[in-house]
Amino acid sequence: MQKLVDKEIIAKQMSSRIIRNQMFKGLFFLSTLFGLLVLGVLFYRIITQGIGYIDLDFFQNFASRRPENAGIKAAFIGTIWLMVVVAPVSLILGVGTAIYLEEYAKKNKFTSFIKLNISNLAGVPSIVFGLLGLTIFVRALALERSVLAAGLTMSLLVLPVIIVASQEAIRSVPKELREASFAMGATKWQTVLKVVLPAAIPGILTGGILALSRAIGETAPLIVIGIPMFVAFLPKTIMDTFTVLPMQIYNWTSRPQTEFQDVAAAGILVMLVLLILMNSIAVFIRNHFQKRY
Amino acid sequence: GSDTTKEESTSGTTGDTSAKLSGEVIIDGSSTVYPIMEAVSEEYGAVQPDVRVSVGFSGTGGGFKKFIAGETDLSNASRPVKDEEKAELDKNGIEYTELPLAFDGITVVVNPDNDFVDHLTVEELKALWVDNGKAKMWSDIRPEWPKEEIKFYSPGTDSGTYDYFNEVILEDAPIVSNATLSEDDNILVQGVSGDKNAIGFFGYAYYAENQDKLKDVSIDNGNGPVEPTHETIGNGDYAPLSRTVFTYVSNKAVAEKEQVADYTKFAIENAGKMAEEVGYISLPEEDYKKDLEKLAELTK
Amino acid sequence: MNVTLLRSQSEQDEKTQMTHMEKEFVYKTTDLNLWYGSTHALKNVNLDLYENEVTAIIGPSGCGKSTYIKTLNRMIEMVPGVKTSGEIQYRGRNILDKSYGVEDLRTQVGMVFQKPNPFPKSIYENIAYGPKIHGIKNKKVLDEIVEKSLRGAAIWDEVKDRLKENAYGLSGGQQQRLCIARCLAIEPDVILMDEPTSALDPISTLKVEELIQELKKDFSIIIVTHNMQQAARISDRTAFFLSGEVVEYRDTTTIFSNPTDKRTEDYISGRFG
Amino acid sequence: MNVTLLRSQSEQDEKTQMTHMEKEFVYKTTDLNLWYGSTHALKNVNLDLYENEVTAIIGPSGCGKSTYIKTLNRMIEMVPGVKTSGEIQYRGRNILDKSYGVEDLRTQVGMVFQKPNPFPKSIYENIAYGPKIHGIKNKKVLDEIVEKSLRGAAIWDEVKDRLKENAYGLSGGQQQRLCIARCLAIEPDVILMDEPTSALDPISTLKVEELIQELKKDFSIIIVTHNMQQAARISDRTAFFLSGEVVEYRDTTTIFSNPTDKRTEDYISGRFG
Amino acid sequence: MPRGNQKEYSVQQMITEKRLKKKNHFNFEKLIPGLLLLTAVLSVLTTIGIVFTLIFETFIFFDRVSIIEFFTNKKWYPFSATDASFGIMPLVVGTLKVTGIAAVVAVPIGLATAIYLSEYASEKARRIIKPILEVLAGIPTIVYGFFALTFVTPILKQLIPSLETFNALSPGIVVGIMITPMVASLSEDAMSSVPRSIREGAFALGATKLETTIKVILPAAVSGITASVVLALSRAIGETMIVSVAGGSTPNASFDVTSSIQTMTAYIVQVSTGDAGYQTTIYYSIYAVGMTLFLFTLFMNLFAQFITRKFKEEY
Ligand SMILES: Nc1ncnc2c1ncn2[C@@H]1O[C@H](COP(=O)(O)OP(=O)(O)OP(=O)(O)O)[C@@H](O)[C@H]1O
Ligand SMILES: Nc1ncnc2c1ncn2[C@@H]1O[C@H](COP(=O)(O)OP(=O)(O)OP(=O)(O)O)[C@@H](O)[C@H]1O
Ligand SMILES: [Mg+2]
Ligand SMILES: [Mg+2]
Ligand SMILES: O=P([O-])([O-])[O-]
Repeated sequence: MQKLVDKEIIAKQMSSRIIRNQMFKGLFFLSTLFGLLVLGVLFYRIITQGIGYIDLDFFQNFASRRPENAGIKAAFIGTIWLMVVVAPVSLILGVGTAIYLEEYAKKNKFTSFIKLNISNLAGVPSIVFGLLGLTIFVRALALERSVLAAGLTMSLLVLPVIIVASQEAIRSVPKELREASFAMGATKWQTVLKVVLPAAIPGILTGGILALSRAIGETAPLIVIGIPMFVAFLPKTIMDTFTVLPMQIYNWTSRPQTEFQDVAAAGILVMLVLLILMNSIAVFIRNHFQKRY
Repeated sequence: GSDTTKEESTSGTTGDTSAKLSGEVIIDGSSTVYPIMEAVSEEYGAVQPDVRVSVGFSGTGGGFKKFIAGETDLSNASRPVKDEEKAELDKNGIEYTELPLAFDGITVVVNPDNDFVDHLTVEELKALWVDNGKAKMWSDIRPEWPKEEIKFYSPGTDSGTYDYFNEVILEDAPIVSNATLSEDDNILVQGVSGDKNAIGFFGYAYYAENQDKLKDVSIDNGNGPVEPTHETIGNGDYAPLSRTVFTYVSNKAVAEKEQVADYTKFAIENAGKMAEEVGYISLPEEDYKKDLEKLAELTK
Repeated sequence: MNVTLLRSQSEQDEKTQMTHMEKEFVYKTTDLNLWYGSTHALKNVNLDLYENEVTAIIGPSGCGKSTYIKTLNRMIEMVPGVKTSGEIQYRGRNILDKSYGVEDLRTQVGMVFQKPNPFPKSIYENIAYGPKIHGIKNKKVLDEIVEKSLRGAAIWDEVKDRLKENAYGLSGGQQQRLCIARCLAIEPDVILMDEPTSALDPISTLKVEELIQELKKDFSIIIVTHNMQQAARISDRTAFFLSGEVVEYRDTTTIFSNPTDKRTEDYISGRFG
Repeated sequence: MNVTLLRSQSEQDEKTQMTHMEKEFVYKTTDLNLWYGSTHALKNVNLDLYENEVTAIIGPSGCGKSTYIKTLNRMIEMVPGVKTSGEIQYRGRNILDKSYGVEDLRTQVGMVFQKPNPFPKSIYENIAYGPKIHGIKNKKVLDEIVEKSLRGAAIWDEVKDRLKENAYGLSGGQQQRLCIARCLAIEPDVILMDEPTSALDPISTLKVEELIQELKKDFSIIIVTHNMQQAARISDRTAFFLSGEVVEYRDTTTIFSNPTDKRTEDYISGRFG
Repeated sequence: MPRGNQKEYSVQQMITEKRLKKKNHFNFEKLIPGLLLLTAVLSVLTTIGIVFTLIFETFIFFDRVSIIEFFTNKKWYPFSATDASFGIMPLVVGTLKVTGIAAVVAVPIGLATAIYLSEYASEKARRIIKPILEVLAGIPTIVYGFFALTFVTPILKQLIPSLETFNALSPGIVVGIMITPMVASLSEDAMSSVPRSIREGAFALGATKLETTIKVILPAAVSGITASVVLALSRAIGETMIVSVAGGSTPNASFDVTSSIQTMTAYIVQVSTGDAGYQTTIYYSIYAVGMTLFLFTLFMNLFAQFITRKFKEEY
């Protein structure tokens, strides 16, 4: 057989190819480090600036004109209230939609329209959701600046995230499990409820937590809705006024006293810890409950 | 934090707090007035813990919009109510009372590295800030100043602060079109302190807290340059940029809601002290007395 | 050539039918055709399956074995765009009739799949799943059913102390017997098996084969297999499929020792496939 | 029992070696052990593979066939947690030595996988990929290589008019031959094949088998297969693996007609697997 | 039934009984698909809600300001009582500048990170690094805003003395940092889902990891990667707080990145926090700008969809 490939040349070039591979590996690694580095710098700055204000009082006090008395009680509890509305609303709607699309929907124009629509919603700027919330929930439905109004707005905002994550989770439940259930004479809904959902729960929860952490970090839509800054009480029902962490932080950063910048850093720190906590839970769920089929 | 401050400040309250009140007090409006009202509300919480006070941040006009709609009990304003707003209020049958709370001096500042500007006349201010369709050089204002482009930083055109500046300096002429406008005065502080050719203006408190990063400019209103200080703002020497900030209270709310009446009374009694604490200048005692009398009329 | 084949086959059918006079049919398939979109996957299949027997279906990859067995419990409906014609009578009623409730059918006809597919639940819950969805809630009855089914699938001794553990902790062979047990829990009439041992090691395979022999006393079993030796070992009757057609259908000893059709012979002797 | 086996096997080896005196070894495997974590997947494997022959590796599922063949081009390294001991000499150098560059090794030793795995590129680009990464840029040379490789894999006539089309448009059998062609393009010395026909229909299988016979003139071929008939049809020499051990290794005719080991006989006659 | 074994009960019998009982009951299950469809339709309603919210006010706006002026006038200066001009161009340019810079930061770094994680890193490293990077995506944007203004801008000023305090560069870079994890994470998913067998095919030919990645994996994952980039960029377009804080508020249509800008989103925030009187032209203008923003991201997303469909991986 006549040879077209010169093995000697190949051998000669081999070492330079391997070196190039190593160089790029280093480059890729540095890029990965860059993100971690930025995160590190951000944390360092915030911690050094804000740690001095973190104590028990910080969590027990309402906002104050005096930096040393300022606390995040209202904002922190308000954020929890917001989650209490956003989590069930967005999960029910999101998972319901995902189940419909993955298990029930026929492959037709309408279904693909819904899908297209969802991925478009995922890209709509949060501030536009703010305008929607202001017009529909705050004004038209007269929910005012309540936990409910803000919660519904945020739910719609994060809905696409949950839908997509849930679809992914539902889709990754092997077909074999569904077949096994159907082969036992189970109906579709029984199969979905008893087999598919339990198996998809880790993925759904992970998506849900990530969506929730987006919801509690958003400021712009709440500014547009116009929720108040100073609230010296805790909401008792979802119809009450409230404030949330990012709003409180935003307010502190705009105060003239430089000490408030540090208070803001303390608030940011609390917020970040909360976020990391939520992300860790998501990662934990992902790593430990994800079933291997 | 410490708790001692709370106890000492509650001493300023009056006798009828014996009744335990509850319900809501909804306040919105000027971001300038916000720190005063926040402080008042904070103190009030110690006296009447069951009254639920919320203070918003929507700006003077934004506050009036909600006030007109009857959504709020008190509306903070860093300028007097405008005629159009009055008309709307009348149309909706909302009667209100204007209560002056404190003085604020709009302070004109430049970068500390700027060694040539020490005072400006009102005319020069106008020449600086009114748009003439061109980029402006310092030398356009006074020929001996350097030929470098000026950078402008101003509160948002919808803010009470801007409105007031507009009223006394711009007189409705458009502001220079390349001005950086921000609702967040700290962003303006950052802007001026980071830019050698910057000039800006905002509430006195922001200057007072950032004196190391900014240089204030004395204003000559015909009687020689006056530097904005606690005294000159309080006694009116710092003209024309010293102004009064207000809150507007709904008469109906005062009459019908005991907690609103009580809160308003508390606010007037404590406004001066609180204003000083957050960087404003209190009004003369008699002004607060007048406020209290007006209020007493309403609750009769 | 097809025609002759069909004739000779039906003659043969008559003969086998005679020798098995005492046995009833569970399934009678008449002129079954099936299309995946435009792929004609089953062509004029006529096949009658007997009660309390093991019927093996063999044939090379892609010949339609899985397709046929999936039609028997209408699992095939899950594939979009499938069309059928002809009739499949199960115990005298045409299951391809839309009025036949699939859930009803599948309560009678269990299925075991190629890859073990336990639910990601405990061993107990895996078995109890079927009875539960069919409304049996009584804890004591469920306990009994679980034990009986696991015993029936010859896996009770291995798992009785770990019923609450996740089924994925079991080995592949155990998982497959668990799946068989799961299927037994609703006491079906027929059990369909699609290459139930192809993912298992030789020892597990042996166990499952023994189990199948055991089960045919109580159930009618239809098994698809790639492995001719397996068909020879465990089945009473064998159908050889090729390109969607039934080439030959006979009792197992005859078909392996003395195939009528040239293609069957070629396949069995390993000349292709 | 194991000891006797090993002895008899090595005696046998000597014999076969004599009859093939003129042939050289491509691979000499000495005392190869391999662990996946704690799973001992290959146990003391000693196996010498000959040049310009087809060596078949057979055995039941999980016996370590794939593991062994993947060690021959160190593809096994992609599995995390793999440990090896022993030696594999390829053309006299130990490839398990870290200093042996894998890229070098794989330039010499091509591989064809169980499932056809063309790149999602055009047919042309699939073939040209190997030469390109090895530095051959000349368009004319590449064209020549592509044609030669496709001809070599007996697929040129079927694809010559659609070289720019995506490889995924081909049928499974064509894809597999394309993968063989891709492998030929870098003119390897050895070609490893892991069940290359198990995903193919009978006709495609036949084509690939013919092709393998053709290729052994120029290449040394090592093929893993599940299908004993296939091993018998196409290989010169066969190794039978069981639970990670080489039970018997002999020339193909002998092993199928006259196996020495009881287990080989059982497997070949279909008593298990 | 001809079953030999003796038993005290028959499961089939029980099942049949339960079944008969159930038949007499109202069948709740029939409602399920409808209910689920309802939730699915809600997302459509949301879009309709957005469009309606925006469209009415936008119409009123265009009643006062001609649509031609809106798109052709090169000056955005709404606050003048006497001489307002509403040309969206400067806001669009501001948005594009920030998005462009963000892309320059996020696409290479994000892709390189994705490549490292999917092709080079060990499973363990990937499991640790990926969630940490996701924290980066979850940080409230207001925090990033001040990071840009008080950390990145001063550093950049040292490098570029002519840089203004408010500029496009700093928020652009920080928006880029914010969306990097999104690009990295989604691209990593796309690359990881390229089957192992295809990678093996390349390695078996003696390709290095780099060659396999660049010539096989990237092309195979191109649609997923493009979609991730487009999605991340539409996030950048919609980003609000970072640009509000660090970008300034002077709309200008020049492509100079060192000077102060205003983006569409920043304008909406500026007006929302201000007190644009109800029913003033300025008030309606935020809806017109919001509509433009919505259409912008809509087209981006449609484009992403198109790309994904067009280059749908087939393996
Ligand atoms: N979902 C499907 N869509 C289209 N064609 C299909 C589908 N499933 C199977 N086919 C085709 O139908 C024919 C029969 O497939 P089937 O799965 O029944 O074969 P099989 O005999 O079970 O093969 P194997 O032994 O590989 O499981 C094949 O040609 C196959 O390609
Ligand atoms: N990645 C892995 N991790 C752990 N164990 C493995 C891994 N791959 C294979 N094994 C185990 O190693 C043994 C040999 O596997 P191998 O894939 O080599 O078998 P095989 O003979 O090729 O089987 P088949 O015919 O099914 O392909 C099996 O017991 C298998 O379970
Ligand atoms: Mg099959
Ligand atoms: Mg294998
Ligand atoms: O918030 P303002 O006081 O500037 O209206």
